[in-house]
Amino acid sequence: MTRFEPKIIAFLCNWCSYVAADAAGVSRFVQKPNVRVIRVFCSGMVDPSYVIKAFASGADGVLVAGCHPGDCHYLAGNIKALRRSFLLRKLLSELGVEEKRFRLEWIAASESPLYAKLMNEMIEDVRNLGPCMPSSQKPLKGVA
Amino acid sequence: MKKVGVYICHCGTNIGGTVDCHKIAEELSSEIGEVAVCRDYKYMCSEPGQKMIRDDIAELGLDHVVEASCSPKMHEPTFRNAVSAAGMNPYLFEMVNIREHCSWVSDNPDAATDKAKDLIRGGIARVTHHEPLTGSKKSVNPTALVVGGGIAGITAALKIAKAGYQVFMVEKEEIIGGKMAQFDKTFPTLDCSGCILTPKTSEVGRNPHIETMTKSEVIEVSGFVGNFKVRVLQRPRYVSVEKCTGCGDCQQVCPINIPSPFELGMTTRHPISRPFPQAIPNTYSILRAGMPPCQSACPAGVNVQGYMTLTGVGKFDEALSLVRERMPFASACGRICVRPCEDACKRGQLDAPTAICFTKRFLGDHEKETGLQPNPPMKESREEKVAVIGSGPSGLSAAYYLSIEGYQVTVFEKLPVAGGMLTVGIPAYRLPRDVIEAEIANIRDMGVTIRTGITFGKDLTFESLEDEGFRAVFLSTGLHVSRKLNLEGEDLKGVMGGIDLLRKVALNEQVHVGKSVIVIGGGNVAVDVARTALRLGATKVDLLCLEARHEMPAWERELNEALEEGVTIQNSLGPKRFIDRDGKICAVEFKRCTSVFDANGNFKPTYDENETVELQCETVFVAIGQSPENNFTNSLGLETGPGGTVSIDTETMSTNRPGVFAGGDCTLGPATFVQAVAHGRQAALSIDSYIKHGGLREIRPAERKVAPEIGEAEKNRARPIERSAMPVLPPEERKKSFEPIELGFTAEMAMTEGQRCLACGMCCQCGECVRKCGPQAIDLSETERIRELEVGAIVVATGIDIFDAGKYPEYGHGKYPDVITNLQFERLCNASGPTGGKVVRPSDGKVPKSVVFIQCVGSRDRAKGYEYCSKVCCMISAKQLSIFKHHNPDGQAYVFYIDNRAGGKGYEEFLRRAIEQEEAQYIRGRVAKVFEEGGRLIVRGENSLVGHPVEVEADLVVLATGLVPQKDYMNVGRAINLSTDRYGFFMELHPKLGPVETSLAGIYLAGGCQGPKDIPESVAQGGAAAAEVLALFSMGQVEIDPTVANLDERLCTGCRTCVGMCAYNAISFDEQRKVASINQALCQGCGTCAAACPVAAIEVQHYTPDQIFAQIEGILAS
Amino acid sequence: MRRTILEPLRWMEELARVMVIENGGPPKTFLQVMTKLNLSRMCIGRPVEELPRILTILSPAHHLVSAMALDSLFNVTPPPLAVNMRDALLQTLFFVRHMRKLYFFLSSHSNPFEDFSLSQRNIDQHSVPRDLIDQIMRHVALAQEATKILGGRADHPISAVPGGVSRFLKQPYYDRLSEIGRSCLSFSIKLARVLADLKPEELLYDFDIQPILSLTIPGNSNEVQVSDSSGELTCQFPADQIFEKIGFQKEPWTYKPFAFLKEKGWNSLDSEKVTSIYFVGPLARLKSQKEIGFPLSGENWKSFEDTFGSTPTFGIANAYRALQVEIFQAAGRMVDLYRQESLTGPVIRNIPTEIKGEGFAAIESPDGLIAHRYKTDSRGIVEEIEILDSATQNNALKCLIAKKVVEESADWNHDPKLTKVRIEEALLPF
Amino acid sequence: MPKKKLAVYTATGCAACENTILDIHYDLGSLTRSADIVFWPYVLGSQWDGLNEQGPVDVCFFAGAIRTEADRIAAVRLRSNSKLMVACGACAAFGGLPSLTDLHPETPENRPEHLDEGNEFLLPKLESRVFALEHIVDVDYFVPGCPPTRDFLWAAIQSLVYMGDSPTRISFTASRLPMALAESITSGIVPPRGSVFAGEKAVCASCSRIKEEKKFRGFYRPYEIDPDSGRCLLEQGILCQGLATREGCGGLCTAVGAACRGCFGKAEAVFDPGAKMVSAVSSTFDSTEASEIEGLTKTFVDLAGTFYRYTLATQCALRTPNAEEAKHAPDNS
Repeated sequence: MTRFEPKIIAFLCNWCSYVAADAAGVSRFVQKPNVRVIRVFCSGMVDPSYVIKAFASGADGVLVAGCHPGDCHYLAGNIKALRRSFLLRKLLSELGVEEKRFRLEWIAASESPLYAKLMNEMIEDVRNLGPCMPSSQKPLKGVA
Repeated sequence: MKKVGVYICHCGTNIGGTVDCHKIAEELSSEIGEVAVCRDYKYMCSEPGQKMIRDDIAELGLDHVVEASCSPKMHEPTFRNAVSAAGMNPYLFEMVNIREHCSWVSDNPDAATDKAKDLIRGGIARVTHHEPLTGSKKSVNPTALVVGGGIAGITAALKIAKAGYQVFMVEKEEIIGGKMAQFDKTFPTLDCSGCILTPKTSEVGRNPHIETMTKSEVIEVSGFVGNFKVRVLQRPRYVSVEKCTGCGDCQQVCPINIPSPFELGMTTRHPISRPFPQAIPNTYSILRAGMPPCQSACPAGVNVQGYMTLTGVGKFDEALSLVRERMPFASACGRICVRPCEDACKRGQLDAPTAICFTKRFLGDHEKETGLQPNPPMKESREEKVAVIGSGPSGLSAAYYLSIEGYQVTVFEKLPVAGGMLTVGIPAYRLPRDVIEAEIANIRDMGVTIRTGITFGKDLTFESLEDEGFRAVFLSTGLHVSRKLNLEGEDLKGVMGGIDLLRKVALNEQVHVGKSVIVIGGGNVAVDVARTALRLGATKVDLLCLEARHEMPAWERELNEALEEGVTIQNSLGPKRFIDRDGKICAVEFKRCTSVFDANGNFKPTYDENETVELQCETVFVAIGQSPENNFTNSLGLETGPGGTVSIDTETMSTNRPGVFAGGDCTLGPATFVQAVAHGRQAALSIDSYIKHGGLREIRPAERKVAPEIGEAEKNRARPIERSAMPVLPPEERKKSFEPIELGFTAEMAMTEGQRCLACGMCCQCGECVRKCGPQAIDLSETERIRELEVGAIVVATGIDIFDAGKYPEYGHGKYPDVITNLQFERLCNASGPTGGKVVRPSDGKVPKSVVFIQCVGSRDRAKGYEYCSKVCCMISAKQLSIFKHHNPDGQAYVFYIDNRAGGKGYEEFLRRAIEQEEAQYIRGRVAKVFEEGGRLIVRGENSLVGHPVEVEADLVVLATGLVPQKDYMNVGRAINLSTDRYGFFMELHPKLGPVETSLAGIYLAGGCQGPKDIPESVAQGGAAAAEVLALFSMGQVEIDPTVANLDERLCTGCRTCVGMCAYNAISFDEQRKVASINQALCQGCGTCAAACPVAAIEVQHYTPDQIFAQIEGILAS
Repeated sequence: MRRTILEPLRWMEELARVMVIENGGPPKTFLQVMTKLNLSRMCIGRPVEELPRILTILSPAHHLVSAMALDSLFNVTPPPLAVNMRDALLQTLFFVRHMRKLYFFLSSHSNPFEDFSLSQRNIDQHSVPRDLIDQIMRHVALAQEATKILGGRADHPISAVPGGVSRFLKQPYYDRLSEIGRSCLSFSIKLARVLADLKPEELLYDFDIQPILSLTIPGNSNEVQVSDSSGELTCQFPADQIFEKIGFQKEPWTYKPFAFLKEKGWNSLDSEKVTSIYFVGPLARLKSQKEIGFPLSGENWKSFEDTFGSTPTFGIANAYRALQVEIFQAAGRMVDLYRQESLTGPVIRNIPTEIKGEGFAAIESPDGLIAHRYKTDSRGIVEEIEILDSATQNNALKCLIAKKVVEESADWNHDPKLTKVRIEEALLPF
Repeated sequence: MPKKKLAVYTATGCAACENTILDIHYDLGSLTRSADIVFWPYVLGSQWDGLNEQGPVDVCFFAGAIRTEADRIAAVRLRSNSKLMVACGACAAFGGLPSLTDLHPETPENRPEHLDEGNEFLLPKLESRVFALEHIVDVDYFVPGCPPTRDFLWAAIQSLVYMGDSPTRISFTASRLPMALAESITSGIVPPRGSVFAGEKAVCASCSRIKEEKKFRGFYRPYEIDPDSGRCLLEQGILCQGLATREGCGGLCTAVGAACRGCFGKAEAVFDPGAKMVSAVSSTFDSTEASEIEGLTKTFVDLAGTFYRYTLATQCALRTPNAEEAKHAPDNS
């Protein structure tokens, strides 16, 4: 039996996290090949619809990464992402997407080791959860 | 179907070594219908690679291009240009990163190939949704704003102005020049800082293209590159730059001395002064911190600091005339005022407030002695007549100021004497009759007619006054009816209103007061009544009130005096009934009052009816408050408020009847004397304005108030003088008669009180300089104003601050006068500095033999939160020890350092010279402590090269304080929308490739606000910023990036969710059409609004949901 | 074995059909309800305050009973204005509901949609005045307008909230309401006169049915009364015990359970004498009522008595007559409640301060007694929900009626359509 | 012009949609001046075999969700007999309230136990989940709402049945309708397939409450406060879905002081109403502290049941059935 290989979509902020991901590449920090990066201008640009779309299209995990609070290239876009993350996570969990499948992280341009580490960590977390199939008729958690 | 060209780069083996590019290319061209051509190539970014794309676009007619190679951060512009060259819109291109995110981080070629294929599939899916985009163009306003007038700002401003463009320079301080103006010499050439700076500053002053705004701050920037709108707050200089000749006469007469900020507190200056003779603008200006708390606490707004200061230097007449500007009754006020000024006095936070009130009384007494009446100058006489009804404090004040304005004023008084409550409400032992009479005589002398014994409403009406030609009426009839308890027996013989007793006594009417007296009430009137009763022969006076002792409204001072005189006070009792014997009062029964106020603080007494007390008495005075004469106010036809008071507009004192103004107690209910005076003066101004301009309200911006808490600077200014005590009559003496109790200050006492003033407002606006100034250049009534500028580019050069050495208490700065900072040392060396250029010890003026320099104070210290190197301190210390050695060839310099950083042209050589030629001892190691022993300073540290502790005796210790962001960097950052690093230095666009640009187009940085810098670097950055500005101006137009938010008005519902999202104020709400509106020129494309929009009416072009969704689907399609 | 299916049935709000199985012997008749909403799964996990807006899909009256259950769950008493507004809405719902049934009934013999010829439907042709149907139609529309004013929406009202109602009425609405009220009242008087002439018993196929219990909450009491067919009270219990007293029998041929009185035990519907089943609704109320509050319906009551005896016997025509009586009562109450004084007050709602965790309410809705009971967690999230609707309670009766019609139409399989019409007409007033 | 033939049917749901059609009929005096209702079981008791005799139906208004096999058969049958199929009401258009059952924590039972023995009674089986009409058959038009407002239902009738030959016009409707639909009503052009008979903006556009910039410090359950009458409910802390819900009702619920629950479905350009509501509401939290934001988040209950109250079956991207699921009728074993 082949091991379950989760697919993770990572929305990375153009100014910090994407740079960190590039730098992780330059530094050859080996990562498991499960993450697919989508570049966005700002973590505040990531509409919760994108996250839901990713899960609905078969992603097993979604990561949104942006600049550390206070360092946002657009002053406070990341704070908006932070505000959304809690309510979004709540909605996702009500719809059967476990909390660990959606993460919001702050990764500065200089934190490429952290980027590689977080990616590998999240891949393992999601692998342990198994495939994400919210639209199938499996039992849901309590909704409240 | 769309035709997509896909190009996969091997990047040599960088990609090709891990990812099977060829296989992907083959698979994709067969799997995806839209893929018209899919090629892989060794180096796509090379010219043959780019040509391949260009040829395919031309030959195959591709609609879109996907390039899979390195990070778009690297080569996106390259490929965009390539497709552009072939005539394709560059936004129809998409770049997929399969190197940094894929080949370089994968160790499994199969997995990497799969991942790369997914990513490319995502790119293909996305690109088919791409639209061609072009940016819009906006013209640039070729006017620049330079914020900060230091050397960086000066350089930028001069360069831009030289190119012929208008420049506004905004400087927070009174002069331009910044920190460089404070330096003595510059390293490594040792040329005089002033000598190279002042030509530059005067060039700024002369240049017709530069407009300098000193004492100004940018408070808001809106708009976008090429089209900014800037609001600048200009604080008053008080001295006209145009008129001032710089003669310096003004500072001769200024009574105030404060530590000079420019000299870092090493000498003092007058508030009116200039930092140094060559300063630009080369005129004087006044340092004023704002309205001091004493003045802002005074309802009448008397310039307390002004007359205290003048009294302190013995200018009593000038002081008195300053009082009279807002308070006609100096003498009376000095006796009976409630003194809110003293409560607010900051000296009270140190020891005791200055005795403001007694000082004022002294001024009044002084006037009486000398016979001079320093009233404000009378204006030209006018014909208009004004009537004042009631001769109380507010009525007389109104008459006083109206008379000064030149009006013909008649005061009508119902009682046989003038003065209102001053005369008939306040016992003579507090306010002697002759004092009031003198003040009233003064008013009479000014031409005011006072007619007593005339009752308004009976002898006079509004109509009759109008008929007599009075243009305006000021109504200030006060409250003269004693409030009643409404209990049975209140009309018995022997029961009397408290205020009635006071009036009768004042008018010398016959009053019978028994031996035992009960006074009901807990206010000041009750206390006055009790004490008057004592003086009229009562032997036992009981004062009973509802309130507990601490709740009593009477002043503590008065209560204590009453107690001293023998009045007994019984609290928490309310009258239940009056008991009579033969129709005459004999006793009062009281019940226990359990609480006076309800939970909301409203007067709502509750009683315990069971607990009663009966008190025998012969006479009872009810002093529970006053009210206006009911029928009177009702009959006037004026609007009235609670308690029958006349309703007025509190700013203009006008009533609902045109031309009729009212003030004082009849509008306020029982209030204070000083409030009444304030009302009177305000009414006079309003009546003046009413007669001259038909009653338009004048808008006067209130002066900024000084912070109410005492600060370090103020504490340092305090002279160690105790508050003088007021000499008083002993209790047993005073209860016998109505002789005044307080005896008054002597001139010495008043002067010392004046000197106790902390000068919180800095300039006290006493007006001495105004009188002295020949060209009439000084205007103390100047106020802050806001100017709006329209500029195309902004250079932010707000500079740098010096680390506060007080954060290292172990070094003793502030504790030992001979521990100074290196900037203070600069002033010591400077010929125009406090010592005239002699390097001497601040403590005793002796020439120091041994000077110790301590490096890295506030730099490279993680523990204090300043991890960075301030870059200049090593060189400064080397320079300063060289100067020191030049002045004192026998002296010895020591330097405790961590590393010597001398990276700069000629720097290392200079440092070497300091060590070798000047024989400075460089000791590597941190200093642990500086302390005093036997009159000398000891610097204890460690020589880390030898590993031993070391102690050095020093005559002078110089701390090489680091450079830190300006204290107000947050305000500046917020006003201009700049982001900062964790210290507070403004962030540049790119630390290497964009050192003077910011993330906001059209806003540039120069100098220390971006990070610690020395002069050459600041100048270079100023020039660089100027070059950026000039490049922008010469373009004439700016292209707005097309990747901005776009609103579909058809879908927008006007819910306003997006409006608050935008950090750039690019979204506004169109009230007419009830939809949002996006200014694309301001939009930075962050997409927060698009994500938040609940109906998805906003899209960021090139990052639309369609495109992202397609990419997600493409990536996850396998 | 022969199965005959009569479907779909007219006027049934749930999809239903009649299946007759003949397997030798007398035909067996089943009234099948063919779907289920599964309300409890819809509601569990919802915030409890949302239930009035969800459960209104059962019928508008369930919105009101749900809001009342919330009043009890949140332990809050609505202000008089709110009580009156809810009552006004309820009375209007009575009017609309009953009128619509009369409209269906009367127009089933002509054409409800003017131009569509019914000639192809083989039923008795009776003459019902055309303008009468038009007027019923117009008054239903008027009353619907009133429900929209009072309830916020016409069919799924939203205005009742825990502790009161959600808004004050605006001034113009008061005038409009009293206009509507007066119009409805005068029409209901006219309708009574016309119907008396028409004699419903002559328009339809009427029959008696075996004695059956009826369940009501009379007046403003909080007691459930069970009366026998002669109107005698057989037992009585507090309303909030209703879920303990009533059981639900599920049968494999229908999705709808049968309500019965637990203490008497479930008898099969086949058995000759069914003792534990009961019915609710206008006729049940009329039977348990000794007096009619409103004089005009009292007059009507008199003619009712004259025709059918003091305690109305169970019959289809009587059920229609009961609708008519209640239309009167409702119209009278509407006029009463639509006055501005009744619908104004200082507050519209009292804000709850606690969550008791359990809420119950029962009211007489147009179709009969309905009751709700909820249990929630401490945050007011629904954990358990019990609903007694009139369709479940009348389910057994309806089955018996269907059975009776089939049995009595000896020739039913010659003309199953006629049988179907008879069944439809007989089920409509319940 | 020959009279159009009309069919009306309700699967699993309630009678409110049909009552709305009846209400239009009452309001107008008669519904059928230029059309014959040839099939309407609820009012006419129409027989299924009668449907075939009638020949093809021009427009079928189908209400109710697909919950049982019988519903599915009815949908398929009506589709094949009708030229135009209109999903009428939230149940048919989006699954409606019945689809909420699919949000329940329990595993859904396919058949209640007590029914197992009842095979001889041909009781239709329950589907594996609740479907909207479009999952089962092609749908030409949608009239959303629970129940649809009579204005928009009437607009659909005018547009599809009367084809510009309407006996009366409700001007309100025409003004709120998107241009394409308004034109089709007045000129008799068939509106584009897939059109939704409702507005194109969100409820906020027609809600009369005053809206200001949003900043949330706290949220209330609707029973916890008595909101000010003129101000936006959401701004007063009551979760209202009018933000992301298609307009057309005219702000019916918000006018009464009740928050919108989205019975008209998502606004046109929205991908998933829950995601958009989450985004719009949380973006305006007045806090930058993670712990505070988390605290605010805790004041929300039952997001899924609120945001997808009427639309779980079609608009919740994570819960919509795939084509496979919808294709298969329930197991007959």
